[in-house]
Amino acid sequence: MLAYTFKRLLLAVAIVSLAMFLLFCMIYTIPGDPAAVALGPRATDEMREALRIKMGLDQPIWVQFWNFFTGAWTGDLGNEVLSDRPVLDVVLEQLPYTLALIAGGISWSVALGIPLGCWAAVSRGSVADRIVGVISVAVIAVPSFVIAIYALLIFAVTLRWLPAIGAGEPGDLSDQLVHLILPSLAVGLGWVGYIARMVRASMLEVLEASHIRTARAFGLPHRMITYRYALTIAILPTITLLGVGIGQMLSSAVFAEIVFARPGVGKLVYDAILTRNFPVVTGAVLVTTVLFVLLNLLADLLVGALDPRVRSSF
Amino acid sequence: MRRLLREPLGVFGLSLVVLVIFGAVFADLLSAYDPTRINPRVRFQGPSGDHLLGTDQLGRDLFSRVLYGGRIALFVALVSTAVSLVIGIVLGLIAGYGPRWLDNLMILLFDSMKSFPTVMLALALVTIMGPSLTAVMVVVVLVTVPGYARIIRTQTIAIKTSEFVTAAQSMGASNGRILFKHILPNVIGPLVILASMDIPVVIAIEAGMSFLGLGVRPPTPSWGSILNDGFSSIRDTAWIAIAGGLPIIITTLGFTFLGETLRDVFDPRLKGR
Amino acid sequence: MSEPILTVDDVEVTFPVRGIGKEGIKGVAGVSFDVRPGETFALVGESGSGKTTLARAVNGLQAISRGEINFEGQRIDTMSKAQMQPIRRRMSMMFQDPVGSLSPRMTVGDLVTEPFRIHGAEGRDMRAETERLLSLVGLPVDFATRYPHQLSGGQARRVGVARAIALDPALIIADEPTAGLDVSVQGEVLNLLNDLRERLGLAMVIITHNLHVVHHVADRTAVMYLGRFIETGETEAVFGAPRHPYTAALLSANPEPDPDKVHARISLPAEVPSLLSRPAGCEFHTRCPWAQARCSSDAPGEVAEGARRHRCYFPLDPGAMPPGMEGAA
Amino acid sequence: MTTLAISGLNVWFSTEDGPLHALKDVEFDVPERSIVGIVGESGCGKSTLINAILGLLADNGSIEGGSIQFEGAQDLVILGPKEMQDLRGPRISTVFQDPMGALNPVLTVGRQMVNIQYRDGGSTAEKRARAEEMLSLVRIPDAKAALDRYPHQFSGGMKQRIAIAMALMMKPALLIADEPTTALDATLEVATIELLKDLQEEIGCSVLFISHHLGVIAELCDEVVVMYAGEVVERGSVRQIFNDPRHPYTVRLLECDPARQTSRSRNLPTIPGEIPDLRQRPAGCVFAPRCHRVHAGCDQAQSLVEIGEGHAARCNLALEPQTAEATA
Repeated sequence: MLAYTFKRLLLAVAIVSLAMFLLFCMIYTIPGDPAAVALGPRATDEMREALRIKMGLDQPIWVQFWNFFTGAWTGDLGNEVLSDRPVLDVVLEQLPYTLALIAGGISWSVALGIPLGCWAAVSRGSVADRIVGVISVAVIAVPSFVIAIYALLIFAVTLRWLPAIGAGEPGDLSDQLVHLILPSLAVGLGWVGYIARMVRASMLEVLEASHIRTARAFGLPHRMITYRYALTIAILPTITLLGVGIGQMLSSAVFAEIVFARPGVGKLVYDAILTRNFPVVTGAVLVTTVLFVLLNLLADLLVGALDPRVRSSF
Repeated sequence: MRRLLREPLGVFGLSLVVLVIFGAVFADLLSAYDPTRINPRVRFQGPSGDHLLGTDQLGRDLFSRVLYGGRIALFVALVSTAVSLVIGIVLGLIAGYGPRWLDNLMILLFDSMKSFPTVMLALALVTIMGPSLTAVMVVVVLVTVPGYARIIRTQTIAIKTSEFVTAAQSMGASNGRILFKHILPNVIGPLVILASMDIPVVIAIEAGMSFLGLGVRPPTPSWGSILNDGFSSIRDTAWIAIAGGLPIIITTLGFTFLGETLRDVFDPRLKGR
Repeated sequence: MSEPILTVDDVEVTFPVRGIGKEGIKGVAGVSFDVRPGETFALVGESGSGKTTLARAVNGLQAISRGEINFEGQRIDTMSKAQMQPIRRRMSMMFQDPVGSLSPRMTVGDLVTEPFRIHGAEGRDMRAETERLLSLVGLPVDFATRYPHQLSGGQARRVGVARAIALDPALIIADEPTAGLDVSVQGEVLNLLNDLRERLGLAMVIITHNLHVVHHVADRTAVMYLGRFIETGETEAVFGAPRHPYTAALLSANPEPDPDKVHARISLPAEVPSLLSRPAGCEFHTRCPWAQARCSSDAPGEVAEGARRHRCYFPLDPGAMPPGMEGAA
Repeated sequence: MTTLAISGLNVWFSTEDGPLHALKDVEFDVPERSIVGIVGESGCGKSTLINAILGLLADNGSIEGGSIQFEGAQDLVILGPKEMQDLRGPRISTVFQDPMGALNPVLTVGRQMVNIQYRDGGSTAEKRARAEEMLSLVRIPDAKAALDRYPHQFSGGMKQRIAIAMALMMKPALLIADEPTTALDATLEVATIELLKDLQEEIGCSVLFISHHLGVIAELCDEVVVMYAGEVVERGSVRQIFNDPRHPYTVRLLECDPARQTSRSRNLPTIPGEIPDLRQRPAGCVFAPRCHRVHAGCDQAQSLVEIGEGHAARCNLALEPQTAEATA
């Protein structure tokens, strides 16, 4: 298990490094002088030159990359152009809102998806199974921002049941939770479908396995077979899927934050792009990437811890 | 095909898809209005006999904008999916059949590509390229290629040790023959079905980027930009948002239901992917 | 007696093991044999004995770490892929799974003519070749348009045979030719192979775990255990009076379809050791009922007795039973 | 008392290409404390028969008529799922072919063996002790430590022995063994058969043993049922079947086994032709298209003809002894 953890960790570091490299290449290919772009048309030549030196743009490319790379690993993502605050602080300030949103999305998808998938698998071929199938496919298909806008239109604008904008009063937990319901539903609804389908498919696969036939042949109770023999195995691919899904939920979170005017990393990046605040863009992209890789790593390790076959094969 | 028509869900999906394609192809015949013509006298008009879906803040006819927006969506979906498929197949075959180190390197590259959340990637890319249809397509290709390449790679690795490939090797078949005669025909079917099921994802990316103002430039109509127009005035003129969202829902549902049924009919092994 | 068509001399196959300083696993550990034209040579052993690895090495699908393989007077183990190409026309291999060894998206017609396409014999009339080959293996000509999954195990095996003989090879290596086939079909395949061997003068190497099959089809037999030949010789002689305890145990372990038969069985304790931890001395001593002190320390070399060879310090006399079991017979 | 008495059992499957008659008029008994072997080639209906007995037929399969009397008291055909579940395990247990897949990969062997005893009262410690005892009975070395290991940590032969231990732990009246040795090597196969025989005598249960390996059947079984295309074509004591077969299929099947041929021959006997499509059963004898003794009477449906004590064959020539002419 230790070797497995180490191996996964090393892989995560490699992926983040490579992602940094790709990101650097992207920044480098931005047409025009970043300093000029950052300062706008009214800046003087001296101002631009000063900023160029400050941003290290006068150095050779590999030095620039090395500075960027070492800076990124030590948490130095540069400073914001206008306020000159460290980008990391700016991003970390917004991160909790996004994390709350994603946690809300995961809660929706797990709380609804696993029971639905399980139910569909057990009552395979029935009307219930078909309905669950169609609904899960449908919620996967419709893009999250359309769900966000329609949810806003129905529940906030027309019915006025739930608040439309913002993240709620700071310090007021119940207000914050109420403000979280619609955005997290928009983030998580598609994943209810994904999880339900995945659980159903892997449940059906496991229920076909010969060890389940053995368990039936020993007359073990239906509940024990379904939940202790089958679901414990069927849940494993779901965990991996959720790990990957965090990335897509991060994407959906960007839309949810914009539609519901919530603070968060997505909103931060979007605003930064509109104001051409590039250090914030790269910084936020890097932070979310690291977050994504870390959560993926966590999912893999969880699967490793739950599955004795994975545990001993490394 | 006959089996597809026996599945009610497949028939439903197929009719939605046909409807969308029909609307896009015959947009100029179906609508009396130029989708980009600004007419300040008819701003913010609700749906009526004149304007089936109403008009937007510039007085443009929403029905004709929706139809022309379909052209953009379908164009992006078809072209970029085809490009992704070709790149994905080539990279996947190389990774799966080539030397071990190259495989490891490519997997690392695919994983890094996938570790950027889609929207973050799109945002970063648009920062570089500026908003355009090309940027949308590049994003789609970057987002989908790693997945396709991985599937092809996994399948190739599974198949390259199978007995029929070993048998071909033992007869002295060349690498090219093994790749294209023995491996490719066995991996391409599932991939094409999976790619067709990705069409809704591609449409969502195009609409999403246009919604954020990072895709198609105004005044060219796109479902995403209509949705954005509607979103700005959602409290007063809800029909604009509905007009922008409805075609997205119809198209994604249609392609998904159709793709699901096709997959079940042609390749039941892929169920649940 | 004619010159051997295939000579395998002290061949070793090593699989790398991950980890620094670890030695590789020896899948095949120093094996020598030869096969003469028109002869059927059988490799017998349980799973993990290395018989398939050895066959793959002979066919050039698996690199060898020591020894020499000569085929029709040419050394083939050092050949490049391009140099092997003409050899592949003369030596063909059949694989275990009758259906799985046929490419699923190709028709039977494409499959049986694939050898011609590979070896640039495009000038031939493919239709005529398909008909010739299918009738040679006893399949109707209209099978040419079928796909592998539409064939039964026996029919798929016949297609495999047709592919193997397409280019008039001198040697066929058949890995478990009867695996996955019903008893009533096994005979068909074996008869077909034997018939072709006689008609075309082929040499054959048959790999199998089924001793009864070996008894009927093989001229000579080699018994493998943990990657070594522990006994080799004329099939009748080996089966009639095994010299190595493992051969004896294997033969006695074979349940016979005769309810009146009284079994004098040599039972073997424990299971086959892992290749990762090869026992010292004689590799069979951990399970051998006759094992003595010497067997666990020194590895016995190969002893030749006329046309037979074995690796045992204390070879058995006919009808021998393990100590303590003598009365049972 | 008869442990299992099957009579007139018919099983149908609905398939996309029409209904499939998988088992037709299957009829045989498993007497108390005896081992009955079922022989047949692929497609003969062996697995369907097991699933029908266990009440585990696939959703598209159904039993249409017939009865499966268990211990003279219950008809398994009409038993509800709950009662059936109560029988599986304590009264009827099963060992399957694939030792690799038969055990749950994410639960320890001990956990699985304790779970099987869920019906019994008593502490987990007692159940573990019972499991340990069973494991040592099937000669698993260091049984106590084995309880805490996962299935993938055992070799194939050991896994199959663990499966046998699990099957016999509740001292069932009937053990169904579905090709339990097919996946094992020859030396392990023999050891497993001997173990099975010893345990059967010790526990005093009946065994329904399915195999395509004639040698294993001959060695282990008291009685033999020969199946072909979903029908019982012949049944009798092991000596009757092997020494005096009366159905042409049995005769040919025995001939085909290279082990039955004493003299070494390069030309092995075969049965030409293939099993018929069970969606279109021939009106007469199912074996007629491949039979070497086919004659005018074969286009009529055949019934089981009694030949002697417990010996019957589904052939209208059953009363004539089969001669060596078959080989011609």
